[in-house]
Amino acid sequence: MNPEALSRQIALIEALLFVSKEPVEPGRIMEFLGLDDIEEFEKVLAVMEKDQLLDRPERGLMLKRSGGGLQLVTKPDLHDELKQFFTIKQATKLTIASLETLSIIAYRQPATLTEISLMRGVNSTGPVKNLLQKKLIKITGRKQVPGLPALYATTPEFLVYFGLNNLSELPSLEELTELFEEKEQPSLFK
Amino acid sequence: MNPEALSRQIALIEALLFVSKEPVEPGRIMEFLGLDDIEEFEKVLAVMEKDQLLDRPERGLMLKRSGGGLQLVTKPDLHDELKQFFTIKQATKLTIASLETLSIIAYRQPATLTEISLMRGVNSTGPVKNLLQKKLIKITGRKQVPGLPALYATTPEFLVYFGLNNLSELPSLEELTELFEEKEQPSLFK
Amino acid sequence: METEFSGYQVQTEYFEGPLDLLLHLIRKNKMNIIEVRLSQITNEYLAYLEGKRGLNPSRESEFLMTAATLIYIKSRSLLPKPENMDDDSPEKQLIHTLIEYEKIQKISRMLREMEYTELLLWRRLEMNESFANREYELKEVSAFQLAEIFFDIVKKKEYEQFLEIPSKNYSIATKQEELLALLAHSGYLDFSEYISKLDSIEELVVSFFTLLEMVKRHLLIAVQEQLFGTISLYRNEPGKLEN
Repeated sequence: MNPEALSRQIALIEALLFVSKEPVEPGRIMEFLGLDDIEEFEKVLAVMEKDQLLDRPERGLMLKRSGGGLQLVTKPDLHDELKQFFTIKQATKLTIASLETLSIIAYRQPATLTEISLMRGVNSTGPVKNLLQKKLIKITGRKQVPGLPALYATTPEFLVYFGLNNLSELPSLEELTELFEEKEQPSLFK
Repeated sequence: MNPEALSRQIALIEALLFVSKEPVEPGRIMEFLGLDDIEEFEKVLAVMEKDQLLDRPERGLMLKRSGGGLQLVTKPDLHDELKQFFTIKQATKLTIASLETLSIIAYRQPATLTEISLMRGVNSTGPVKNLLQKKLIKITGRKQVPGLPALYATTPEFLVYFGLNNLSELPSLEELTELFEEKEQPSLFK
Repeated sequence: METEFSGYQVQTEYFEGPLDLLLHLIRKNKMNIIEVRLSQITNEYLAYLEGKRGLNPSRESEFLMTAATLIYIKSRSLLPKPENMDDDSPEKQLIHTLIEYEKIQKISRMLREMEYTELLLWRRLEMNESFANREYELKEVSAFQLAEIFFDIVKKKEYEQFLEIPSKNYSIATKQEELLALLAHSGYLDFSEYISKLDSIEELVVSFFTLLEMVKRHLLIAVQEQLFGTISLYRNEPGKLEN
C-alpha cells in the first residue's frame, strides 16, 4: 500500500471509531476500506496503533479490542486526571420515571403519591423518594382524606434547576396543546 | 514549556475532548491544566491543531471552536465516507419553515409566536414546536401583554449547530445585504 | 451559482406562504419591492391560487387571506385617486411586511449555508444516546421538556378514555345550528382555529359553505382585524359594526 493510501485509511478508521459510541466490528471496517485480507488490515491497525497512538506521548487515545470490535479509548495513564476533570461537574441524571413524577407534581401541585401513581399507571414511591432526596420536591402538608397522605410540591431548587423565575413560567397546557396538536391543515383546494 | 510537558498537555486535551459530549469551555481546560495565561494556552492549542491534526493526513479529526467551547470533530473531507459507513443520515436538515422561524428568533430575540407568525405571514406553531424539540430555541419568559405569551430565544445548542461561538458572530443585516448583493441573486424557486 | 444554494432549493418545492409567493412574483416581474404596486400583481397571485401551483398545501387559509387583502388593495386603487397612500394603508403595511420577509429569507439562506458546513463535521455520540436509554441529563432538561413529558402523560390518559367517534353526516342546516350555538356561547369564532379543528375534509367543506352562506345572508359578519390577523366571525346583531 502506498503511504498516502495508508494515511487515508488510518484517518478514516480514526474518524469512524471516533464517531461510533460502540465497538465496531473489524469486518465492517474492512469492507468499508475495501480490504479483503485480514492480515493486511491488521498491518494497517498495527501502524495506526504503534506509530500514531502508543508511541506518541502527545496522543491521549489508544485502540482497544472489546466486545468483538474495535474502539478508541483514552490511555490508562490519563485516568486519574480525567476522573478529576469529569467529577468536578458531573451532571446528576434524572430517570424518566423521576421526570414523569416531577412533571405531574409541577403541574398538579400539591399532589399525593396515590394521584401520581394513578396518573403514571405505576407505583411511584421510588421516584418520589428520589426527588425528595434531590430536594426538587418537598412535603407541603397532608390531604384531609383517610390516611392523611402527604402532599408534594416543588421547591425553589426546582425552579433553579429548570431556569425558571417562578412557576407561572412553566409552559401552560394550552400553549402545549397548541404546539403539539397542530394537525395537518385540511386542504381547501382538493 | 518543555516538550514532554507540552506533549502531556496535548494528550490530556485530546482525551478530555474525546470523552466530552459537548464543547468544553477553554477556561475549564486551562484551570485543569494549571495554565493562567490564555496566550500560552492558545500556543498549546496551535501546536496541537497544526502539528497533530491538520497537517497529518493520517489523522481523521480536527479542533473546532463553537458554542463557546472546544470540541473534537471529524475532518470535513471525510464526510462522504462517514455518511456511507453510518448509512443513517447523520442529521436531518432543518426545513425552510424552521430556518425562517429561527432567523426571526435569532435576530429578534426574545420573540413571541404571534410576532413570528406575523413576520412570516403564516402560522408558525409547527416550526416553533420543532425547534423546541431540537433544543435550538427555548422559552425565556413571558411577554407582559394580555395572555402572557411565551418568549422564545436561541439556546447554546443553536450556537453549536451553526458553528458560532456567540450571537455577536451572526452578521448584521447590513453585512448580509452586502453578502448577498455581490452575488447574482440566485433563484429560490424552480 | 445554482449549486451553491442547492441546499435551500431542494426543499423549496412549494411556496412557504403568501409572502413567499408575492416576493416571487415581484422578482419575476423585475419590480422594485419599495415601489411595487401590489394591485399589478394581484391577478397573477390569484392565478397561482387557482392553479394551486407549488402552494404549501397546509397554508391555504393564509394564502386566501392575503388574496382577500390584495383584492381589497386593488379595489381601493380603482377608486377615485386618494391623494396619498397613507402610511397605514393596507398596501403600505403589506409592502413593509414583504421587505421584512425578504430579510428573513436572506438570513435563512445564510443559516442554511452555515448548517451545511457544520453538517460535514461529525461529533461523537450523535446517535441520540439519551433517548436510547430513556434517561435525560438533568442539566439538559428544559422546562419545555418537563411540560412535554406531562403533556404526554395527560394525552395517554385521555387516549385510554377515548371512545371511537361515530362518523357523522354533515349538512348545511345542522352545521348552521352548530355554528350559531358556538357563537351564542363565545360571541365570536376564529376562522382558522375553527377549520383546523375539523375532523374531515367533508366536514370542512360543509362548514366552509355554511359560513359563506351565512355571511351572504347577513347572519354572520366576517372581520379581519389586522393584516394577516385571523378572520373573526360575529353574529350580525343590529348596531354591531356601526361604531
